[in-house]
Amino acid sequence: MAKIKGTVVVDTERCKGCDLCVVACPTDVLELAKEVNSKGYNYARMKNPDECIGCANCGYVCPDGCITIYKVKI
Amino acid sequence: MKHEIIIAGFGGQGVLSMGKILAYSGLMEDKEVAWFPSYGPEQRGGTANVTVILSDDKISSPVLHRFDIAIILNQPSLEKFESRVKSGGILIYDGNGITAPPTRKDIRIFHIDAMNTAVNEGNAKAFNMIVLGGMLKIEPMVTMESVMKGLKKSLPERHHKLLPMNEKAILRGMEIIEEI
Amino acid sequence: MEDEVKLMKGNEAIAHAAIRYGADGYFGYPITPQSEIMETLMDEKPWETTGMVVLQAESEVSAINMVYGGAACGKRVMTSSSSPGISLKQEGISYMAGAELPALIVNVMRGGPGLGTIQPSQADYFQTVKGGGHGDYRLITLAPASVQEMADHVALGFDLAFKYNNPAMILADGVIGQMMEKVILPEQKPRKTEEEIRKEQPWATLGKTHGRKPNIITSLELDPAVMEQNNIRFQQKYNQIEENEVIYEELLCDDAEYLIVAFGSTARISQTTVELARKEGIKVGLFRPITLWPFPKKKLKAYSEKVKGILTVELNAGQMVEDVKLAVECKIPVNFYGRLGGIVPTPDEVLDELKKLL
Amino acid sequence: MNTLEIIKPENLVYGKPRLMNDNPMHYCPGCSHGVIHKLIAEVIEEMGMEEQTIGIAPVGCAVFAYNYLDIDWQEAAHGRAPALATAVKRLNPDKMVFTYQGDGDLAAIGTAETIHACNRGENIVIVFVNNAIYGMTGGQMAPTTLLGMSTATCPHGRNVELNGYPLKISDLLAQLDGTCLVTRQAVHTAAAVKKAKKMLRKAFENSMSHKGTSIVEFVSTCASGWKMSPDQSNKWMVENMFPKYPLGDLKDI
Repeated sequence: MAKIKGTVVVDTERCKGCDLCVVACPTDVLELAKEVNSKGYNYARMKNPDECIGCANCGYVCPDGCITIYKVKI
Repeated sequence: MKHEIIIAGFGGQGVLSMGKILAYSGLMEDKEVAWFPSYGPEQRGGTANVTVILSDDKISSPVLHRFDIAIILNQPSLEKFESRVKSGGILIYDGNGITAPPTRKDIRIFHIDAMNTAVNEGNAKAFNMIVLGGMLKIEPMVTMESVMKGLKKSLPERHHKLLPMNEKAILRGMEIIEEI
Repeated sequence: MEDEVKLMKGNEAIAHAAIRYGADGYFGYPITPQSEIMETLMDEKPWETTGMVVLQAESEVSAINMVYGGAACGKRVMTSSSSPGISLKQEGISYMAGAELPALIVNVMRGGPGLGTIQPSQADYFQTVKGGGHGDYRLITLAPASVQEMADHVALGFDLAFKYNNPAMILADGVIGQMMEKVILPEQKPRKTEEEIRKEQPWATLGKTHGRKPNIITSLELDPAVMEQNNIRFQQKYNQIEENEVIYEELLCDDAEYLIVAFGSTARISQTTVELARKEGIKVGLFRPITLWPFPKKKLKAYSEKVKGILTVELNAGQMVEDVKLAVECKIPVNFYGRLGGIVPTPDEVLDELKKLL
Repeated sequence: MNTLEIIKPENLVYGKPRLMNDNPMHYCPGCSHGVIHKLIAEVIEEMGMEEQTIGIAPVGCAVFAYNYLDIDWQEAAHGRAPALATAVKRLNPDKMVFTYQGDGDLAAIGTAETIHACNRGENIVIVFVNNAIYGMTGGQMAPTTLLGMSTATCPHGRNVELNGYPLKISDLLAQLDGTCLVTRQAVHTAAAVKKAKKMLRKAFENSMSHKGTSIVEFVSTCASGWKMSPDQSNKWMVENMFPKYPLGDLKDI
């Protein structure tokens, strides 16, 4: 059975750490980093990359357009 | 040659359009012309007046204090303008609505029974053309041909059928004007 | 016949001249004594001939902002109003000055302040040449004194506005707007095509074509350092206009011992005053600024060496007289005569005032 | 298969629209404006209209919208965007013209311009961002502020006697014969975003087929003004804003 695997790339400098992507993710892939970017925001990053299904919900709700989503069928 | 004229009466009497036709007539003879109306919120009733200047030379001020000819169509206008006719000038008035006729001795005064004539002849709307005709009789500053051309210019196309009636009224005015 | 002599009101001349200039749009709101401008345009239906848009807006505020929108597209757009309506338009005029947009605004002045009267006045002189809206800006100001000039100043105003990317105003009054005189209208010019506008006004917002940066029309700049530079650039532009675009008319000034300085309708009235005075042997000339901003201050300064005194005649409580005094640097007496609230003086009245000065 | 192997152009699902440039947006974290900007960029891109589109920016938080989308823009005086758009569209009927306005710009100072542009049926799109507060000036009361909601100028909560009622201006605009589409959307979930985009596209298409004025209201959040986290703001919006401003099409003809 084909499995869908996705991944996200966060433009961490553009990210303002609003957390909306974290909330929107159905598979709990994302979190806000402890570290901050040059503007002082805790940017979003993947904590469970293996769980990503490439649904792009995070991207849709991201106000700053800093998330790019890819997916493949394996 | 220059004619500085004031036409004054109630709004709705055709004061402004009489002035307009006179101005257009001057235009037909390649004269310099100016037409400067009093303007206000009232379209009917109230007082209205218009200054018309016909001249062979360029016209300076359109705003004047003294006039060669005053055409007076109501009492308030008579009170306002009688004193502003140049000495030796002309005052023409329609007695209808005039309670205290003009008294100056140093000007020529004419009476024209235009309103009664217009009403009696079933043509109240041509009242102002009767008055215009009267003035042209006394002071033929433009030819009848120019007046008819001017009338045609100033009337919208849809009213051109009224031209003969207007011509008749002008000629009638020439008949009935009388010096006092 | 294109050069046919016509008889019309100043307001009507503005409308016809706008169509013939190839104006793209007129946006207005009725107010006495200038409503004939939009009435004439609506009657002429230029959208069926030249394609000119004519729209009655819901307010003067909206109308001037429609002008802003059209001007930002590089289009030849205009509005007209009278004093109270012009006050409402000051917001948009300031924004256009700030965004460096060309447009033509017509003010057929009436007496104020407030709702005032509908009779003629020149009391918006200060408002027009000293500011009006907020910020350091200048409005190119033309003062027509005849129906012919009402027509001619449409082209002049648009041309200057587009030469300097700055709004221009025709500052007339109820006399010039309402009177009828002979006028020869200019020949019909075609409206600019989009290609021409893109070439001549490369800043126009007509859609970002491939390869160029987005065009952004704005007067906003939060960085004070940049905003100061913008202002300096504006001032340089204004200096250029003052250097190059002054227009005035002189009547019998050559041998004059006295000058009457007047604009618009009062210049016409004063012209007769000069004629009457000359008959009495008084050597007086008429100096008529046609551009009120830029003001012909150099020329007037030159006259301060030649004449004994100046009488400024205005339909206000003394506004242009201040600029005349500044121009002559108080070297000669500058007197003022004006009527207020919609009263228009007669030539005789001005003559009496002139005689007091002698 | 590791992450790096997936990141290839052919596997792209979603990313920042091309028309949205790299300028960092000045909006606060979690602000709805960003998502709405993206949607506009996507729709213009998908319609292939980027060279034909003129946007009119408001006064308010979105005053700098022109810095973020690579199209031609005009910056309007406060509330006057529909007047500008009227002229732009009438002078250029083949262009796509939209205004982007907040609740103060559209429903307070610009009410006359809004209503009359809609009533004339100008063939423009009005994007209306309603977050019930003035963000730019620091959280003052908007015409759409809910009763009881506190802001800097109604610190004790909006009170009818003092401030009148929240203005449901989209309902009013739907009554006008000039409007062809009046819809109320939100962007708090991925599903809502997709639905909103569909209606936005319809609005832009209406403007090009000269059907009349289309208004897309976005019931939105203002995390800073509301003094909540972005996520809390979304929840508060669902609980408090949606009952007063229910999502859905008010008019679609």
